[in-house]
Amino acid sequence: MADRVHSSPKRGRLLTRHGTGLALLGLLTLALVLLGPLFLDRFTQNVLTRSMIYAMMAITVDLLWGYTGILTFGQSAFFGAGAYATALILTHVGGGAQNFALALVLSVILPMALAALVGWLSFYHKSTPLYASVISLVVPIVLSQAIFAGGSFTGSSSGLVGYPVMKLGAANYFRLAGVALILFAGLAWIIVRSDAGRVLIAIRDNPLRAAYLGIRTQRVQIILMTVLGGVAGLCGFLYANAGRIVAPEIAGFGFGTQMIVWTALGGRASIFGPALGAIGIDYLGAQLSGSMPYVWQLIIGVLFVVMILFMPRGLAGLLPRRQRTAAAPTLATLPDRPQESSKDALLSVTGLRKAYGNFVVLDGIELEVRPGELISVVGPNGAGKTTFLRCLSDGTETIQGTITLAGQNIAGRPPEDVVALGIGRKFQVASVFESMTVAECLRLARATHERPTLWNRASGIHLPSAALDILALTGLDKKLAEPVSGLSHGMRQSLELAMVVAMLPRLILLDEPTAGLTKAERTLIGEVLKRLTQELGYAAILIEHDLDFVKEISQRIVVLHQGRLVMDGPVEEVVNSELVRSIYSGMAHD
Amino acid sequence: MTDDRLVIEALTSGYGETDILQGATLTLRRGEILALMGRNGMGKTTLLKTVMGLIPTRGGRVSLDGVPINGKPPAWLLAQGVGYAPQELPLFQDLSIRDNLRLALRGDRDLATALKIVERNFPFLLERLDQLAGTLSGGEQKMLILSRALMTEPDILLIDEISEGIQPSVVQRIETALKAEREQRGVSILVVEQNLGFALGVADRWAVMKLGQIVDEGACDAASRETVLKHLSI
Amino acid sequence: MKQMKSMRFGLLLASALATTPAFAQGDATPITIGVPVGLSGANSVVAPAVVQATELAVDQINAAGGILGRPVKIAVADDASGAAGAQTAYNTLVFQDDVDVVITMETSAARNAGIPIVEEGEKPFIYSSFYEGRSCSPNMFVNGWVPEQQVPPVVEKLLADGAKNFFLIGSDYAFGRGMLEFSRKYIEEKGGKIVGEEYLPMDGSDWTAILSNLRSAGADAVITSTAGGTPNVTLTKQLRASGISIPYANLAVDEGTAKAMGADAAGILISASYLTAIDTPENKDFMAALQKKFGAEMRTPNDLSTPQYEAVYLYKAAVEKAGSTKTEDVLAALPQVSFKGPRGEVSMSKQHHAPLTMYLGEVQADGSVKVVADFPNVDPGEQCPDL
Amino acid sequence: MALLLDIATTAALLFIVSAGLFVIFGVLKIINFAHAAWLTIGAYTTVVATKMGLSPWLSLPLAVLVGGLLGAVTEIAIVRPLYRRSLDAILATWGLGVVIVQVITLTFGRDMQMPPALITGTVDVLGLPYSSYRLFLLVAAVIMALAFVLVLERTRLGLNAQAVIMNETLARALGINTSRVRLVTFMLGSAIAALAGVLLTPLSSVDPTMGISWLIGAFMLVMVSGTSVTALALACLCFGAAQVLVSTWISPILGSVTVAVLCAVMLRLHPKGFARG
Repeated sequence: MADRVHSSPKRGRLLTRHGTGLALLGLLTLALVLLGPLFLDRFTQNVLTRSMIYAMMAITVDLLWGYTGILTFGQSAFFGAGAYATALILTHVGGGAQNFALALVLSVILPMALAALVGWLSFYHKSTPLYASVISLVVPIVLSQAIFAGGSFTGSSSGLVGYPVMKLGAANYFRLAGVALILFAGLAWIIVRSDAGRVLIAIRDNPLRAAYLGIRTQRVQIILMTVLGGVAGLCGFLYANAGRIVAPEIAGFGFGTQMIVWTALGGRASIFGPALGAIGIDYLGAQLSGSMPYVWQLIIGVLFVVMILFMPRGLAGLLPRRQRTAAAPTLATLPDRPQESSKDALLSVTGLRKAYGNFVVLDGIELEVRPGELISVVGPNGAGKTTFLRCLSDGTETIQGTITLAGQNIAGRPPEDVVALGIGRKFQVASVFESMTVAECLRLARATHERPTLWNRASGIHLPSAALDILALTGLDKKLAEPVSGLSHGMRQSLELAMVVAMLPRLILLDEPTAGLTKAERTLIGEVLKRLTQELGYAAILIEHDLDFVKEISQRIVVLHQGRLVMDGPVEEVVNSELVRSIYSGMAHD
Repeated sequence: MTDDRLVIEALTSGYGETDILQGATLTLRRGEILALMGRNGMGKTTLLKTVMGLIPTRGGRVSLDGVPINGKPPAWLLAQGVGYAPQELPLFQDLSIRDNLRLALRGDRDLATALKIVERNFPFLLERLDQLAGTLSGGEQKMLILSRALMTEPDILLIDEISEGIQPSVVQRIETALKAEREQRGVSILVVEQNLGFALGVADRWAVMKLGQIVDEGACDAASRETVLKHLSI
Repeated sequence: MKQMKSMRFGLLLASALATTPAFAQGDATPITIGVPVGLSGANSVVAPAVVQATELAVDQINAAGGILGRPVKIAVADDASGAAGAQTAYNTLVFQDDVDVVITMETSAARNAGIPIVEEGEKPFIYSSFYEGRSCSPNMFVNGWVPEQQVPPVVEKLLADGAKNFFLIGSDYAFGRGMLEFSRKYIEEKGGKIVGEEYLPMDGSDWTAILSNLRSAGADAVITSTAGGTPNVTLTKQLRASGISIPYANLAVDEGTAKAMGADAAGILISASYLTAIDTPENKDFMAALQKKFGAEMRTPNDLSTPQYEAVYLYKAAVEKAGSTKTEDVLAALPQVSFKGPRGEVSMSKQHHAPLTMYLGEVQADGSVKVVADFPNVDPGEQCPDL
Repeated sequence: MALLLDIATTAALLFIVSAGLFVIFGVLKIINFAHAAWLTIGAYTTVVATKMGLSPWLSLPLAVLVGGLLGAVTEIAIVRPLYRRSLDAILATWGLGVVIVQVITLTFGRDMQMPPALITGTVDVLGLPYSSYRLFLLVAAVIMALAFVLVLERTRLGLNAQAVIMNETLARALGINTSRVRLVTFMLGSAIAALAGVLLTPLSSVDPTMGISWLIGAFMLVMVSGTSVTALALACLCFGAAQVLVSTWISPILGSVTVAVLCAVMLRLHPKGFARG
């Protein structure tokens, strides 16, 4: 099953022309940061040191919220945990190189552990983004309460002060914060543009499709939150050393929301926007808020509401969005490896019953599917066809009866696990990633086979020949670098089908793949399906209304009517049966 | 004044990127029952929804007694005497029959008067007003849906697959009710149907829809069953 | 960065030059006093009074010829009543405005955030707020009270009135806990008994469970030490509404809040180093001068703003004694000088802290505070033995 | 006995504070982060009313009026464009809350205001003196809950709101003006929140940020209750009891985070909370 690619495809060079420009910009900034203390006064150095630490926090919020769609108010908690871990060690254990090392390690590990816990709480199958947001509110509140209750150990409301810090001096803290910011921003910039970065955006844009591509969305979210918790903790370590104080407010929800403001105003999903937003607002605030704090906060509040309403992309949205001119990746063919045509059932469904309360959707369904079979499911509206496909592909649906796929009972397995067993599902309404290009969508479909790299983009995509056929026949192979949002309905349907095929599933579930397609497109999809099943030994279950189409491509037809499987047999037999005629002309009744 | 009441011309609409209706043209005349048939996914329900203003029109026009009604909200159409019995999730399952009926009353109409109309066709509903709609059997639910549409005494009635999944005796009652409404009040009725027997039994004319367009229409007579079946069949 | 400075809208309040006499001809560059204070956030209620007190002192000093013949001016910056805001405010004052001294009343978190910056910038710092004690820095002097000074008067009074079983209620923060910890030790030392000690988070406003515990604990006196403002008011309101009528000492209420609470505050015992009702010529002059300068805008002086007023004078005395504004000289002179102000004679002579005269007051039905007793020269105890 | 009264009145208080948020979340499916600001606005209505010499009781209807009007403006200007961007709706309403707090501060100052209480003193409950105002709150909460049920079940508005909650498409198909239902719901939620603000004044001080401390508890309670009034009442009772018990027997500090933490864990383990189905 695992088609590990032996000859690794050519990796795209990281630094394209536009990348080179940015690298130069990065070097320039680096020089500015290193030389800054020579011409900046102490005030500016001190304020900017903190602003730059804040900017890193804003980038973590951007990665979570802007790129992955997790609106979090709780990054402050991890920042606070890191800062307090540092201050507590240095206060109660003392200074010395060893203790600084210990503080550094703990300031990363503790927030990561906390973040992992928060991640576990926030992300589970069918958890909602709203729920994750609310949890992210609770975390800083509980943490700051704990700090308050810590008495003289944590310094309570007064915070901790007077502990030994790394004696670097203001100028070097400025340089350290600057270098850290540039490194982190650069790293974040590379990652969000890498293949792995596409996974984050996939989760933000269409978590369901991502899960049905086998991407373990919750796991990715938890890992991301954990890693960024560690980064936040590291920022806390820097802060505790540079600022020489920790206070409960840095772990609080107010600070967490401030980061959202920086990110929103600077421009979510742009890395540099939030960083500049944080520096700009914190630095301007230092200049302005001293004398008119309420007016300053009022201005920020109004600006924030206006931005959310009218400029969701923030100030970064004012810049013209550069059309991604990445060269189209090359497509490579995976060797066809016909599935062994075993006599054993690939899928077997026994006694399936699905009800919502008193409303029974499916009842008493028995079905076996063998490799190489293409089964069409027909039946009038409301017969339960789509529900049937959902039950086959999501083991967490509450059902009665058993569904086994490749010998494994799928009960309790979320879609990504069922996908791992060899199911590919194509939705009724084409489900693709709107903000991506055709090539990016295809590469995501291969994510479970070729682990997406964090550092760059693969320049080639390995696809099975059937997927390539679909692309070639529809002309999608000429549009690899084009954004999905510009594709026609038929093209999207074909793209989704190609994505599903690219996953090399053993059983493909298709929900009305031809709805709204032209005659030519239908024929094309029919050809592909025939080839997949008859030549390559895939199995497929197809929901279809167009009986002419069904007749052309199926070997077997299953008729669902009012939640029951009323017929299962060879095409000719079923099509010509009185039962089907009567169901379709409305004469059949229980 | 012509007898054309609801005129649909080259209507296009759909969801997302997809045009489900692709230039459908159809006319509902005064006092007639017109059966619109076609297989699943061909755009029949979308046609009704578009006319009712539940889906925005993308092209073509709809007019009521010569007045264009494109883009009018459902509330406006209901006020003009257009009644609608939807197919998908047509009832508030967790509300009582009474509340389900009340929700369809607009403005100054009171429930008592409306219930008299319900009583004419389906008196059993009046005895069970406090029962939750979700606890009714499939056929009873259909009768409730129809009662709700008839209750406001519409001049034009759009009905979506009312016969779906119910037993013949209930189909018969519905047929009787629709015919009675037409006889007594001269209502024009458009029924979207997959049940050939019911459709041809109740209607004066039929039309067949395929891939978002009306492909054939005719008067209901002895020959129409074969003609329509040919369009629908396999 | 000169440009930055001129762009800043910082509140640089030049002193009222109209009334200024001719300053000595030598060095006429102004001495700048930095006042980082909570214009926003929790302290914003009391901050205006603190700023007024500073302005009054500076006006008076300038009218009398300044310090060492140099005029005095104030730079105020908002610390947002917290650590992050204080960092900004102190950075601005110390490094951008290059003030000669920082004199202010702030939250403990803000003070702690400021100390490293004051030390880094090598400025003298007078903290004019009462606080929970034991904050030490070579650069910092304190002229407000600490628990060792505030608690004994109320506890002595309650014990004298026959109370044996004490219940302590506080907000969960450094001051609340610090005050009640000392109270507990002190009461037990004096033979009283603690029957309960409960804390609610600073932003908590529902005291129901604590009050029920208080009721069932069989206490015959209650001592509270909440955060100022909201928690204090909610606690008092809910305590009164629940019908609890045992003697009630409040370590955190100021006169203004007591007055605003009206009848609910009646009978509350308070202990302070300053009360408006102090009957001395210095206090009367102080009140009159405030009234004259600010008129209807005048904020009632309190136990936080009056020490601020005196702190400016203590700084003046130290500079004059040292003969310069150089930090090391001023820091050496500060413990040796004293000033007789509204609170009486104050000198920060004890480990950077000040022995003070403490007053026991009782809130009257009309919200005014009557001075019941005074305790002269109460020692702050061992605050910073290393200094 | 005191414990039971504490639990009942705490639950009542939680219910009163969450009710406005609940109405908005139940129908509109958005979390109104400006909720704390509505509470504050209600309390300041009392301040203004009593300063004008009106009885504090009059501030109850006044707050409903002010809350309703501001709610209408908010719905039209800020919330309406964001129904399809629910996370952005959170942010926009939160920003609005910040703006309102600053405007109140600039208008009234940071100082605490202390309007006269509605009811003072205690009454004896089975020999135990108990705060009359807390008992009054209990009555107020019960009245509020009954009014909810009555409005939902007996009035056309309530029926329309239920229809929108259950099946918005059908509601529209039946000619219900769903955007008006949303508007009225938001107004109602804001009005109830402002009313709750008035009811809070005798227990707390009135200052610009007074609402914040009630916010998180209210969020969590509404999250676990979904769209059912009964569920909300039940949640307030359960978590109110937990809060009182933890506060009384363990620590009031733990008690203060009890509601939030228990709700969060409950939602993790049983995502539907107290809502049925």
